[in-house]
Amino acid sequence: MRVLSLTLSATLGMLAVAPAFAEEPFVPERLTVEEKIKPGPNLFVLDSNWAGSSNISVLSADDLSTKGNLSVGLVGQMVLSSDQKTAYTASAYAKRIVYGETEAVLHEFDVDTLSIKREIVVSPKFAQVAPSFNSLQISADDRYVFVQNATPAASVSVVDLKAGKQIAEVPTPGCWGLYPALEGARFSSLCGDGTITSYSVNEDGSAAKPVKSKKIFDVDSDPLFLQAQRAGKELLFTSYHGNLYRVSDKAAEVKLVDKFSYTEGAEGWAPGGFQLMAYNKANNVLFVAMHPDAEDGSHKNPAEEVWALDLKAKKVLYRSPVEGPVSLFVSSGKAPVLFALNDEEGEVVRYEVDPEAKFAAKPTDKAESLGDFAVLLQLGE
Amino acid sequence: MRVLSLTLSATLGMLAVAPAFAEEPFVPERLTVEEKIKPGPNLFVLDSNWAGSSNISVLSADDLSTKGNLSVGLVGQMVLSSDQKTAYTASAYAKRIVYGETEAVLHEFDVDTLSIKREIVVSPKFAQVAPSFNSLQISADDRYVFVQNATPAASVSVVDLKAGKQIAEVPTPGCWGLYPALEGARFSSLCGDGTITSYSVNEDGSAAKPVKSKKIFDVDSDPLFLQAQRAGKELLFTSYHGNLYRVSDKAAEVKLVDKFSYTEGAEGWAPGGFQLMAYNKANNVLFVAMHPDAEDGSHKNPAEEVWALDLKAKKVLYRSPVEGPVSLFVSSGKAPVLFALNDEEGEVVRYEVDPEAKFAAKPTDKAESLGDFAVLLQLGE
Amino acid sequence: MFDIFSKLLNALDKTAETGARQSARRIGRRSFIAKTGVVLAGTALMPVLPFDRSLGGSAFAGEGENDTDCDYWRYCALDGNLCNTSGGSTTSCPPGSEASKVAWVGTCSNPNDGKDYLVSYNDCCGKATVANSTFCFRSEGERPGYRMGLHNDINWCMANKNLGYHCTVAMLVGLADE
Amino acid sequence: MFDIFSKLLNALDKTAETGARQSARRIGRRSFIAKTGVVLAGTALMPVLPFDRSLGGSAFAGEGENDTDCDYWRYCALDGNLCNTSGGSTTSCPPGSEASKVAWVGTCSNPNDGKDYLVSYNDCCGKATVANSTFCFRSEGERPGYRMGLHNDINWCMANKNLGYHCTVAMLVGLADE
Repeated sequence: MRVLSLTLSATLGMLAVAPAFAEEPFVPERLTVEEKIKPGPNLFVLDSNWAGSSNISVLSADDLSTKGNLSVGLVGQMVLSSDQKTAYTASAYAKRIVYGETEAVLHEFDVDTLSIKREIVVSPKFAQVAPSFNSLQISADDRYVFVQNATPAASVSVVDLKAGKQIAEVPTPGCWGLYPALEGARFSSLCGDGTITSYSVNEDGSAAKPVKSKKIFDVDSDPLFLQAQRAGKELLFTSYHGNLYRVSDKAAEVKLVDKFSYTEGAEGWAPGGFQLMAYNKANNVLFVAMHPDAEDGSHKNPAEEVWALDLKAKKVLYRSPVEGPVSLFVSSGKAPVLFALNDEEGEVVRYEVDPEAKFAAKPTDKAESLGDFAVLLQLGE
Repeated sequence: MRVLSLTLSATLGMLAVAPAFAEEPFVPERLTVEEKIKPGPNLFVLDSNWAGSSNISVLSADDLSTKGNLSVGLVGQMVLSSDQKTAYTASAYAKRIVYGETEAVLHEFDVDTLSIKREIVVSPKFAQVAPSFNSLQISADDRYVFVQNATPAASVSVVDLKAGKQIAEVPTPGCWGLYPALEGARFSSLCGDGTITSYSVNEDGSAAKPVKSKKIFDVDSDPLFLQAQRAGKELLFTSYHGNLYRVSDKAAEVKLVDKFSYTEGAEGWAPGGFQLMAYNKANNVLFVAMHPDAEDGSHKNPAEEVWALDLKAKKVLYRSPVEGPVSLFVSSGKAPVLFALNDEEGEVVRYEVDPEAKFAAKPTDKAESLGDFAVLLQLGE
Repeated sequence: MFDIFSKLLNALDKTAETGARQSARRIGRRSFIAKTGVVLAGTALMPVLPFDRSLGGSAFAGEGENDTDCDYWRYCALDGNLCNTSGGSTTSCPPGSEASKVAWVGTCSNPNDGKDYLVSYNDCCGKATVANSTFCFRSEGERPGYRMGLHNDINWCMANKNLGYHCTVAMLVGLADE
Repeated sequence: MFDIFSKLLNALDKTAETGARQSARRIGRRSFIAKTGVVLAGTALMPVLPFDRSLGGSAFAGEGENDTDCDYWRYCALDGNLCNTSGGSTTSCPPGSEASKVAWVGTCSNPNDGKDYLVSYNDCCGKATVANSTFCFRSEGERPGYRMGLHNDINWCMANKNLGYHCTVAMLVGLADE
C-alpha cells in the first residue's frame, strides 16, 4: 500500500497544474452501504436454483417495490421466526456447485439488515425439493428449527438455536412434511399410510416414541397436499379433490376434527399448485388456488381462480379470477391483503380483499421477473 | 443393504400372486450412461454465470444438435488443445457461491466423453471477466496454460500441464490479454501505452525479462479490441474504428507488420462485439462483426452484418446480413462454415460460406436458448 | 398398484428406523428398481405379460410419436429435463454424467397397446442441466413425499455422491397390475 | 483525461512488478478513488470547478430524468445491475452487501450543466444480483483490460474477500479536465 500511495502522490503532484478558480468546490460523492431495508411489511419470494445461488427477493408488501435480497445455496428453503425479524434458510453447497462433497447449511438472517447472523451446518441428507412451506419449519417457541431430509428414507434434522447446532436426526419413515405443534419441540408429519405421526425431541437430542394417529386420509383416493395452514389450535389440509381436512395436533395423537368438500357442485374444479392455501385468521377465511378441468396429474396446475372459503359456514364465498399462480399468501388482519405467485412468469400480484364484498380479491400491484422457479412466498407483517 | 434386500424379498414374496401366462416375457429396460458424444465436429458455446455453474453447451457443428455439456464454476473461460480433443476451463468456486473464500480451478476435460480428467487449483487472482477468447490460452506445444489474473493489477498464472500445477505468476503490469507465441512458453499482451509486451517462462517457473515493443496503437484514438486471430506467423487485431493491425510475434519484440482500414468509405460502420473476428485460414479471409451508426460506446453493439475481408487484397469482399451476433467462429477449410452467436437471445446461427460468391454467408441452422450471457464460441473440427 | 408401491416404499423407509444416520444414504432406489424389475420378470409376478414383438425396436412408440415431446406417453409423471435432448437418450444418461441410484415411478398408459406400464424416472447427476434441453412437467399419479417413490418434486440424485441435477430418463420397468 | 488515468493506472499496475504475489489483492481501487477525489478536491487539481447550487440536492439530475433508467447520463459506461433497483441507491450499496474496494471510471456528460464528470462505478459484493433489478450496458469511453480503470467487462468485486457480484453504483468523483 505504501508503494502505491507514494506513487500516486508523485503522479498527482506532476499533474497539479490546473488553476483553482472555483467559488464552491466540487464535493465528490462517497459510496456508502445502506444499513437497513425500508420499513414496513416484507414479502419474501424464494426462487430455487439447482445449479447456483437460490435467491430470495425481499419486496415491500405495500407496493411490491424491491427492498433487497438474500443469497443462499442450491435448492433453498425458508421460514420466518414468529416475530418475523429473523429468517432461516436451508440450502446446499457442493464443493464444485454441481458435484463434489455437499454441505447443507442453515442460515440465520437478520431481516432488517438482510445480513447473515449465523451459519449452522446441518446433515447433508437435507432434502433437495422444490421450495416448500412445510419442508423447513421452526418450533412455536422459536428455539428449534426442523429440516426435512431424504436419502430417500425420510428423516428430520433438529437444530437447537440456543445451542447453535444440530442436536438430532429423527427418522420419520414413510412420513413427509413438517407441522410444528403449538408448543415445544414437537412436530407432526403426513404418512404414506394415511396417518399423521407426531414426533418430539428432548433438549438433549433424544426423541420420544413417535405417536401415530388413526388413518386420517386415503393416499390413493383422496391424497392430501403437503402444505398446511395453521388455524388456531388446528391444522388445515386440503386433498387433491377439494376436501378440507381440519386436524387437531393439540395432543400427541393427531385427530381428524372435521372434513368437508368445497368443490361439490363445481364440476371439474380442483385445488392445485405448491403453496396453494392461505389462511386469513381475522376472518377465518381460507383462500385456495383453483383450476378447472381437473384430472389425474393436474394437481400442480396454475390457478385460474382463487376461492375464498368461509370456514365457519363451510362454503365458498367468492371466486376471484387470477393470473396463473401456484402459490398464495395472505395477511392476517381484518382487511386481508393477498399475494399470488405465478412461477412460470416469476410474477407476484398483490390483491386487496374486501370483506364487505364476500372477500373478492382486486389486484393493486404486480412485480415481475422474480425468477424461473419461484414457488415460495412468505409475508413478514 | 441386507435389511432392505430381505425386506423387499419378503414383500415381493407376499405379492407374488399374479399368474404367468406370457408368451414372451416383458424385459425391463436398463439405465445406461453414454460413453461418448456423437462423432463429428463440435461447437462449444460458453454461457457465463456469476452466481452459479457456468455452462458450456457442446453442439454438433454440422447441424447444431445438442451433444452434451460441461459444467464449471463461476465466470468460466475455455480453450481447446491444439488437437481439439481436450478442453481446458478456468472458473471460480467460492465456499458459499457468492461469498466466502474463493478457489480458482483449471479443469481438463476429455472432449469425447465430456468428463473431467484433472482439476488443477490456480491462483485465486483469476480474473472474473466476460467470457473472452484471449483470457485463457494454451501454449503452442500444449504444455502450458496461461490464465489471466486481475487484482486489479494484471498478472498471468502459468500452469505446467506436465507437472500438473501452477508454476509461475507472471506480473504483466498495465497489459492485458493472452497471445501465445508460435512456440515455447511465450505469450504477448496488449499494453495500456499502446505497446505489446512479450513474456516467456522457463521450465522452472522463472520468467525472462519482458520485451516491450515500440508503440503499435493509440489507446485513445484507435484502441484495439482484445480479441486476436492467429494468421500463420502473425496476429490480427482490429481497432474500434475498423483498422486491421497485422502484428508479428515471431521474435521476442513484437512488430507491427501492416495496418489498413477496412471501413473507409463505409460511413458509420464499425466492428463490435466480444469475439468479433473469425479468420479462415484456407482462404486468408477474415470475418468481422459490424454494426452501423457507430459512436463512442458502440463497440460492443450486436452486429447487423458480417463482413468478409480479403486480407491479401485488403478489401471487403461481401457484407452478409446477420441477426445481432457479438461473437463469431469460422472453420479453417476451403468451404468455410461460420457460426455467429447472439448473446441477448442465446442463439447461435450456422452459415455456409460460398467462396465462389465472394464469401457470402447463408444461414443453414439455428440453436436457441443457449444462455443469458453466452459470448464465447469455439469450434473443434 | 399404489398398494404394491406403498409396501415397497414402506419397506425402504423402514431402514430409516434402524439406521437412518449411517446407512440411509447408501440405500439405492436404483438397486430397488433393478431388483423389482428382475424379480417381477423372473418370478412372473406382474410384468410378465405378452406384448407385440412385431412392433420391433419401437415396441413402445407408435407412429408419429415424438419422444422429445413432453406429450410422449412415457413422460406422464416426469418433472425434469429430458436426457434425450441433453446428449443422452430416453434410457441413457449423457456422457460425463452419472445415473441416479434411486428413482421415482410413474404408471403410464401406452396408447399403442392399451397397457399401463411402470416407468422408472431416474435422474442423471453431477452436471448442471443442458441449456437448451426440453423441460417437461407432468404429474399423473404423482404424490407428495409421503409416497416418496411417486414424488417428482425432489432431486433424485439424492443418493449419489454428486448431487447436481442434469436430466431425467424414462425406463419401462414393468407392466402395471390392473 | 485518459492520460491522467493511464498514469494513475500505470502507477497502480507498477505495484504488480514488485509484489504481485503477495500484495496485489490488497491494492484497493476504492482507496485509489477516494484518494483521487480527496486529493483533487483538496489541492484544487481538476474538479474544483463551480456548479450551480441552485439545483440543490438534485444538482446532477435534471427534471424528468429517471435514475433507474439506463439512459440516465451518469450511466454512460455502466455495465451491470443498478443498485438503486436492488435495495440501495445510486450511490449506496443495498443492505447486507459490501462496497467494492476498487472501481472503474467513466467520463459522462451532464446535459444539465454541459460538463463532463468522472463517474466511479463501484460494484457491491457478496450477494447474487436481485432478481428483478435493472441491468444496464453502456460503454462510452470503455477500454479493454489494458486500461483496467476504464474496463467494464470485469467483476469489480475482485479485490474484496467476498467476490459475488450484486449490483453497481455510479458516484460523481470529479470533473473531467477538458
